[in-house]
Amino acid sequence: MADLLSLSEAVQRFVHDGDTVALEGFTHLIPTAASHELIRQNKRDLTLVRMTPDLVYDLLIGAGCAKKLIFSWGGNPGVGSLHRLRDAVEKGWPQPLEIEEHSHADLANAYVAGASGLPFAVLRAYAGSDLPTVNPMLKSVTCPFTGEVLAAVPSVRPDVTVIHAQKADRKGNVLLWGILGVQKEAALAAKRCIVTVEEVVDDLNAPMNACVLPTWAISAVCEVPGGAHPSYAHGYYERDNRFYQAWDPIARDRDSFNAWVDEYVRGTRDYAEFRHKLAHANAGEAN
Amino acid sequence: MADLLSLSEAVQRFVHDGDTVALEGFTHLIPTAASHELIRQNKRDLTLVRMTPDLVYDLLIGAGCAKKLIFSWGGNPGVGSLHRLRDAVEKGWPQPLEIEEHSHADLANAYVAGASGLPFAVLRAYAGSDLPTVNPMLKSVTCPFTGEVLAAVPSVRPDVTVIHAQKADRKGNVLLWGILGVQKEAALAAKRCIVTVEEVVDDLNAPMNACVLPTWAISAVCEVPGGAHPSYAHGYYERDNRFYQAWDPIARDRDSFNAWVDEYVRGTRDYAEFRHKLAHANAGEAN
Amino acid sequence: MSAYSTSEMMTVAAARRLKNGAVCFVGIGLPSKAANLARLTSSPDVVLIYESGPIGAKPSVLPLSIGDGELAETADTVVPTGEIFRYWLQGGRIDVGFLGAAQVDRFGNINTTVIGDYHQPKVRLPGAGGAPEIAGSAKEVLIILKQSHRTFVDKLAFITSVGHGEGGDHRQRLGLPGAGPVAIITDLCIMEPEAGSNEFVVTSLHPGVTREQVIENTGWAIRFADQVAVTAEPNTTELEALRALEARTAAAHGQKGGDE
Amino acid sequence: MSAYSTSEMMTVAAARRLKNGAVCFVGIGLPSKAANLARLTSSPDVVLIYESGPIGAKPSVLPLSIGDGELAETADTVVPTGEIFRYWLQGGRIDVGFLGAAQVDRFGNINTTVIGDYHQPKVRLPGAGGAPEIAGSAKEVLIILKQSHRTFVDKLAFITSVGHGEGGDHRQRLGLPGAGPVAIITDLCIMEPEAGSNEFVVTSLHPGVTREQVIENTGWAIRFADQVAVTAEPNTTELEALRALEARTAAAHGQKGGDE
Repeated sequence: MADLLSLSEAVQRFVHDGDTVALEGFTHLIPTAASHELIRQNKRDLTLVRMTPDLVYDLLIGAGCAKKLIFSWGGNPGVGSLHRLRDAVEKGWPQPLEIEEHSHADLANAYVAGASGLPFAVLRAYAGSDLPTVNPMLKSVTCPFTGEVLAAVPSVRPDVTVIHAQKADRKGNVLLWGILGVQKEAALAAKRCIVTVEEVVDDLNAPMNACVLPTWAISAVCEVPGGAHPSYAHGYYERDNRFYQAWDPIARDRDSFNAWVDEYVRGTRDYAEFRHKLAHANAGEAN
Repeated sequence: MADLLSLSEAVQRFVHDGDTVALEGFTHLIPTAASHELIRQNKRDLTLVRMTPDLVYDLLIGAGCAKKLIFSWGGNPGVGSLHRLRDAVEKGWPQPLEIEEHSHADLANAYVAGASGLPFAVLRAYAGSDLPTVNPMLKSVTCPFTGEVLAAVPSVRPDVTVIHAQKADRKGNVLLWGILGVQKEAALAAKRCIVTVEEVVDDLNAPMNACVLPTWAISAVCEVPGGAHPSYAHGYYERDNRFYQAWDPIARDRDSFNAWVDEYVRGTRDYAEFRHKLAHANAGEAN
Repeated sequence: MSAYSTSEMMTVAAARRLKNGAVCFVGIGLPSKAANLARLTSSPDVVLIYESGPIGAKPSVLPLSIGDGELAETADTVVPTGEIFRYWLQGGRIDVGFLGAAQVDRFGNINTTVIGDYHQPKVRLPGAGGAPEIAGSAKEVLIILKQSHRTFVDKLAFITSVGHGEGGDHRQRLGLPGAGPVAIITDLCIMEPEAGSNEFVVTSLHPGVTREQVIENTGWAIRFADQVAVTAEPNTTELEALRALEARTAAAHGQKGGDE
Repeated sequence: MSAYSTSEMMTVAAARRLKNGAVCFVGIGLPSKAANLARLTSSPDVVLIYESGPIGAKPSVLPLSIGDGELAETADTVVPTGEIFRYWLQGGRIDVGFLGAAQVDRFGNINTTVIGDYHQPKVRLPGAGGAPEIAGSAKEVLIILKQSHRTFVDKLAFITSVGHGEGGDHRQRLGLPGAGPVAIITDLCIMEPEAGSNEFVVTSLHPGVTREQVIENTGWAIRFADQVAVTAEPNTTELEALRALEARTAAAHGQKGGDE
């Protein structure tokens, strides 16, 4: 059974320095609030897994929480580069970042294999690509029936997965809908799983075949309204496209990044206070 | 794009003698009407694939349509044996039936692999079981990362899959809900796919993450109300438990089976006439 | 205590083994009946998973098939059958696999495939179904079946689903993740694996059952634990819940369910 | 015909390559813009699949991300990302994979990973995303990108997604199921693989573009087909549909979308 906890307590209890952590959410329902809390609690030496590092990992990398990144597409979608990711890879700032690079199909399959309790996934991939020359974890297997050679990739089995969802009920059962990404697989592949949700309700009213994670399959549920900003939560709020654009100049420069994190993340007690401060700043800017 | 056809025309066009055919539906939405039509058209030498042969394959086997059966559990659920299946296996009547036997987990994975365009599936299975001693298609692979030995099974890739669903729209998009079994995977694993549906509607009104098969992924949609009897169609009609019990004495004896098939299947023009005749017989019995 | 049948004793004794909150992968028939009785009595939060796809099913009557509509309607969610086996069973999330059997041997291995030679069968049974992987991957396994010379056999014609294999640490040597069968519950007694050998020995006799009855109805030289308990009789709550469940089932389906 | 930009010409030319009814796996940016233009003009029944999960998306404005909410709302269904790659792409159900690129070579191989040495990068690009398997498994591939010396290079620093590999039948020898790239559409011209060598040669010049311009903006010794056509100018329907789409997008998002 999942405990209904504050995000602060959940991160304290379930994320440890050195853990392999997956914050998943494919464009939709990105668990940004959790990345802020990891920074506030100064978690170190994390191996970060995520198909699309996005702003959520640009933050963690720039704040010095990560020692390794496992990923498949690292950009600011619709805007350009992730400057903190590039600075870490190209210049080793604030510390060297080991990278292990896959394709989307590979990592999606690797999460499926992780959720399935398998040590590896089999897929048709990488023939003719240079990726296997720089990632020794991309191997092959031969079909014992046809002799075909297929790609074999290690499954993803994080110590902790964090996802954001729309709703939980009071027992801790979780419902998400819309773009589902690899969240369910990431949750089930992990040893421990924290789910932040927009709201806790009496009854999920889920369609019969909806994507529901039962309470006993997760560790903690935390009510964090707006916790997926600047991505979106279908049925709750839209993607804040302007924030993605605003991130570019903030993250481009080390000092402006540090100042932003000090002010908005380390300088706030929790995500509610962060949202308040950000709204205030945006209102001030609009004046 | 799927064609909206009569079931008779769809079977004529898409099922050929000697084909590997999967009629899927796990307890729910079993495509019985299609099996009747296969018998009416006297299809021969079929390799039948299905996790639970059930009454639908007891019929086809007894009627002499099958040369081989690939399956994982062959009983009359809640009642007992499938007598036509047993008679074919134990006594070779009406003709010898080659069997290839798997477990549910194996066949479910094999459909998933088939839908995924892979030649085989990997799963944790069969250690300590005698099944691999009688089924040479159960092999193993070694994980290139951990050295673990896992089961490898051939994917299922039927020439034709037939499933039954609740609804299609006029373009041929299909919606099913409730117990989903392996229908979607069976449909996508096949070269050709026929879907019988309870009704054709203007708008599916499907929830966002519902199980929908787009029209371009299937070959034909056939409106066959009641086509899953004696199994059920969630939202339309319940399982006819009494028919499952009534099947036992019918199928137990070769002559009574032949008489029943001659009367109710070969002796009817289509499934609508079959339903009419069956209802009539039941009403007569009740008098 | 009111009178009760040996079949009721078996179901009640099996239901008691399911801890509240346990995630249970349920076979149809006797396992489903016992698991639902547990849910309606001592273990309201037991989570029932059926291989057809329902997770957290709470049926008011016993299902006749493994995929009855009421399982879907009362579940927390219904997933594809492939997912049940892949993410939930193989993923290591099942606490208890609850199985029936046609035949069992002294190490809890199960035959549901064939009697006689596989290729020249005397009796062709339904086959494996979900049992081999439930037996392999559930954290522990409970087996429930009526005891007789024909069902408790010295040597299985066919091992469909492995229990403790050849006994001892054979199961671990096979690399199987789960602990294997931890109890066989019959209409006569409860058997549990002996430490070390993992051979099933009688640890509890149902009230009124003699050792001789058990010996007569077992196809191998059954042994008894040093301490053999007497199973507590079904109490009123258990019996009433079981009978009400069967009555509801009969009213809904025209048959009792769960005894096949 | 009204005046149009080279960028509009590129988008229109790309849109025309999508046959009505084709099932198209769409990358974000230029491919998404061209695919949606096709859907709004010549090919109303083109099926758009985005790697985030929507199947049959019909957005009224261009998505800024690969998983915008409108894609889900207008789709026939939305499936998990793993399923998109497994059942739909790898399953062989995609007619056209529509890709952008940071760099491309004469055989239609694509680099989206790195400029300079992988371990000491000059520029670190976003990486593979869905492209390698789209390039491998779609029945055919269209590539759209602006032409320049920096983007059409003689030798890629890194092959992220394979086109025709080293040319000739190399792709088949690699065991790849799809036909690979069948056209590169740029703001200057259309290139198609030459029979036999599978080297991309110019088969159509956009109106007003000279051979010299193409040569100057290509990092390899680009060749021209024996017959080089002139691309038909964007017609009014195409231009109006494109401009209306971009206007709707700007109004909705505060940015145009599709040019990054």
